[in-house]
Amino acid sequence: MKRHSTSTWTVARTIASKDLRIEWRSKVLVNQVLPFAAIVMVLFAFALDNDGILQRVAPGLVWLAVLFTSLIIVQRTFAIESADNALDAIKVAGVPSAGVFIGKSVALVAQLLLFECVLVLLALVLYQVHLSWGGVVLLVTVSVLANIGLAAMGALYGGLGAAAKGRETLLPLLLLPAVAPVLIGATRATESAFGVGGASLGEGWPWVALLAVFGALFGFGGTLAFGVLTEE
Amino acid sequence: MSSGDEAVRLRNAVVLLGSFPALAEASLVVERGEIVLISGANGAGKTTLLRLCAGLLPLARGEASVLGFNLATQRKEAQLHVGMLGHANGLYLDLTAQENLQFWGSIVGASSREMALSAQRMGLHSRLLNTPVAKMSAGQRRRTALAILVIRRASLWLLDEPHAGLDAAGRDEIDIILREAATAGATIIVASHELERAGALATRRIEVVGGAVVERGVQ
Amino acid sequence: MNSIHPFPSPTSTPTGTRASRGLGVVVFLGMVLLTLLGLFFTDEDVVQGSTVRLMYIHVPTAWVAYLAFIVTALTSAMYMWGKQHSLTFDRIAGASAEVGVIFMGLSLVTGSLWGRLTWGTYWQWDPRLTTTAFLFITYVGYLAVRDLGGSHQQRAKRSGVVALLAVLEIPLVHFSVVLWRSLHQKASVLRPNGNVTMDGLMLFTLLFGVGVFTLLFTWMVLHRQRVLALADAIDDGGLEAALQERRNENN
Amino acid sequence: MDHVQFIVGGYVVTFVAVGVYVVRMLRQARKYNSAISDGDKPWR
Repeated sequence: MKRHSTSTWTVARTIASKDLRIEWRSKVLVNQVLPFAAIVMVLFAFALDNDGILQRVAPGLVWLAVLFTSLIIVQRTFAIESADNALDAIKVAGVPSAGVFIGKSVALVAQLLLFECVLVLLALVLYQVHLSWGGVVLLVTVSVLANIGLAAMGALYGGLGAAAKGRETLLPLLLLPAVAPVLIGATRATESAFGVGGASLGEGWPWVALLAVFGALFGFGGTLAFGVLTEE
Repeated sequence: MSSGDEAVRLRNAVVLLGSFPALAEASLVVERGEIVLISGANGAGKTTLLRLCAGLLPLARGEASVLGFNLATQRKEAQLHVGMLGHANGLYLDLTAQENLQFWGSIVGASSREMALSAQRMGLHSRLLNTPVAKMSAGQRRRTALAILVIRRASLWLLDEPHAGLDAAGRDEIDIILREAATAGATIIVASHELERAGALATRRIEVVGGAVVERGVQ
Repeated sequence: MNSIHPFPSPTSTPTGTRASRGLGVVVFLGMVLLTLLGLFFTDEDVVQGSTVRLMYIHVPTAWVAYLAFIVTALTSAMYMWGKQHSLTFDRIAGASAEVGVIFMGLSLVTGSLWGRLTWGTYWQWDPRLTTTAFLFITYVGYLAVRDLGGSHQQRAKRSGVVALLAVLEIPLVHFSVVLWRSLHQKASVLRPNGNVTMDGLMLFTLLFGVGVFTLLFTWMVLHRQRVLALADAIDDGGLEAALQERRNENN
Repeated sequence: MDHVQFIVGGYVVTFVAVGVYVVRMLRQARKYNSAISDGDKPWR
């Protein structure tokens, strides 16, 4: 008659696939957030107004746009939960909070990856940067690792904001300083991938290690901390 | 906790919403298998009482245990056996009823047969099942939420105004489901304004006044 | 000169004790002496000239700021892993972070005044400066989390977790900023730390400043923590009144 | 002394900021104090 606790992994998988299905269905990301990211890239071009500079700073602009977009995506991923108070329903079910955290983070990683692909393509077109095949390999590695860090921190502080109702404005204040290492590491590595200022591919890989450490540390830390930050 | 026979035991429970004591030293014992009707004015603390039993609100003072689990220390264990239907339905509006059911089926480990049965019971036929929740009426959403509640197979059911927004057929269906659950051994606590309908079900009535529990006798 | 009297008459403060009053007097006299030493009694530096006088307050404020965040981290850990989950530790953590934010702000201000005189600009993207700015924002965020509301225990748990996360964040921020600068900083700025030769009195003044500011920090946290305890007690006392009022709804 | 406004300014800013904080803190303490019995002040 009675149910048993579902495993953390089942919960994580269920939550992640549910989130992605909702995004696929609602098209909010594609119809609203993606155009936002694109216009940010275009506005950067107006603000800087010089082809030479744009080419030089393209990697930084791509990752700044990712960072701003991630704020919106994180807020959106918790808005889904609070629209009809599904967050409460999940809590009442006694679901392991580590599973919720991992599920939310995995879905965020996937969404961020989509945005990075589009933003890099835009940079190739709008800012006239070049990308070799070796650069693609580096860029994909960088993106995946950077996303793990971004998503973990985003899910953690986004969850805190959602639990403390009406205080969603806390997210940028907590998230942006914390993910500075991701911005620095990913930007420098992307400079190598784009070959900006004569940077070679080899210079990019040490930054990958920084991103990996960051992702591992906060992926793990977030799994432990999420329950405390979001419950009661 | 001493006795496993009690579904709910509150002793001088205080629950704060901000600095407001929504429950002010409420005491209540509910035996297993009872169907308890909670009445009371708006703001008396009915919803807070249910949310405390569901482990959604922390206890500021006093003692609270549910199904033998101390809510202060064994909240997650208690929650595995508690199902709640609150004012909100807890559904994902962009997903269909079927997808919502499947999500919960996967979370709680229900078989697809069980989900289909439950959907059928709540009158969710196949066309409705494939409608996004956002396009459903209030009553249809309520039925979907109830279907999910049924597959939770909880030992303690907490319902906050379950009849709200339902048509006559839906209301009858709720009554039948609650009776069945009680027969199967579940304990049910219902907060409702509709005293005659819910009262017919109940084995006992209590009233919440000013954040405290007042017994209104056995039916 | 700096004639702002930092401490109102200590005899009438409800959070004071005999010991804290004594400490307060020592701190006040120490501050006066530090000011005299820093502005008048010490000589100008051979390299830096008079700007070295800013160092006597800049270095101590920066030191106290970092000390404050170490205290916050330690007391947060003591709250989290202590058997009793004592709110005193949580309040010390909060008081220390608050005082730390003030001193970090001051060290950024005095540091940029010094930078204007030495580098010719208020701001350099120097790793230490950049990390300090990030630390400042991080703890402003921490204080915002303390303000979220809920029960005292909930506040303590949440902010404790955020403080411990910050302890993980800061070394990573610092490390990545150092790496960033070491690869990109082509022009070399004047790095006075390496070639300053301090005479005995100057060195004494600097160390004396660090000592006095550490005592000031202790005094401020001691009092602030007691004020927070009073505030918590008022909250709890308000509960009794609110419960009584709620009971009266019965009739 | 060169740059006297910068140097004295640095000292003044520091002492004023600390002073304002301390005065506000102690004023708050006095306000709260009347509402709390000495039993809730373990340092007494």
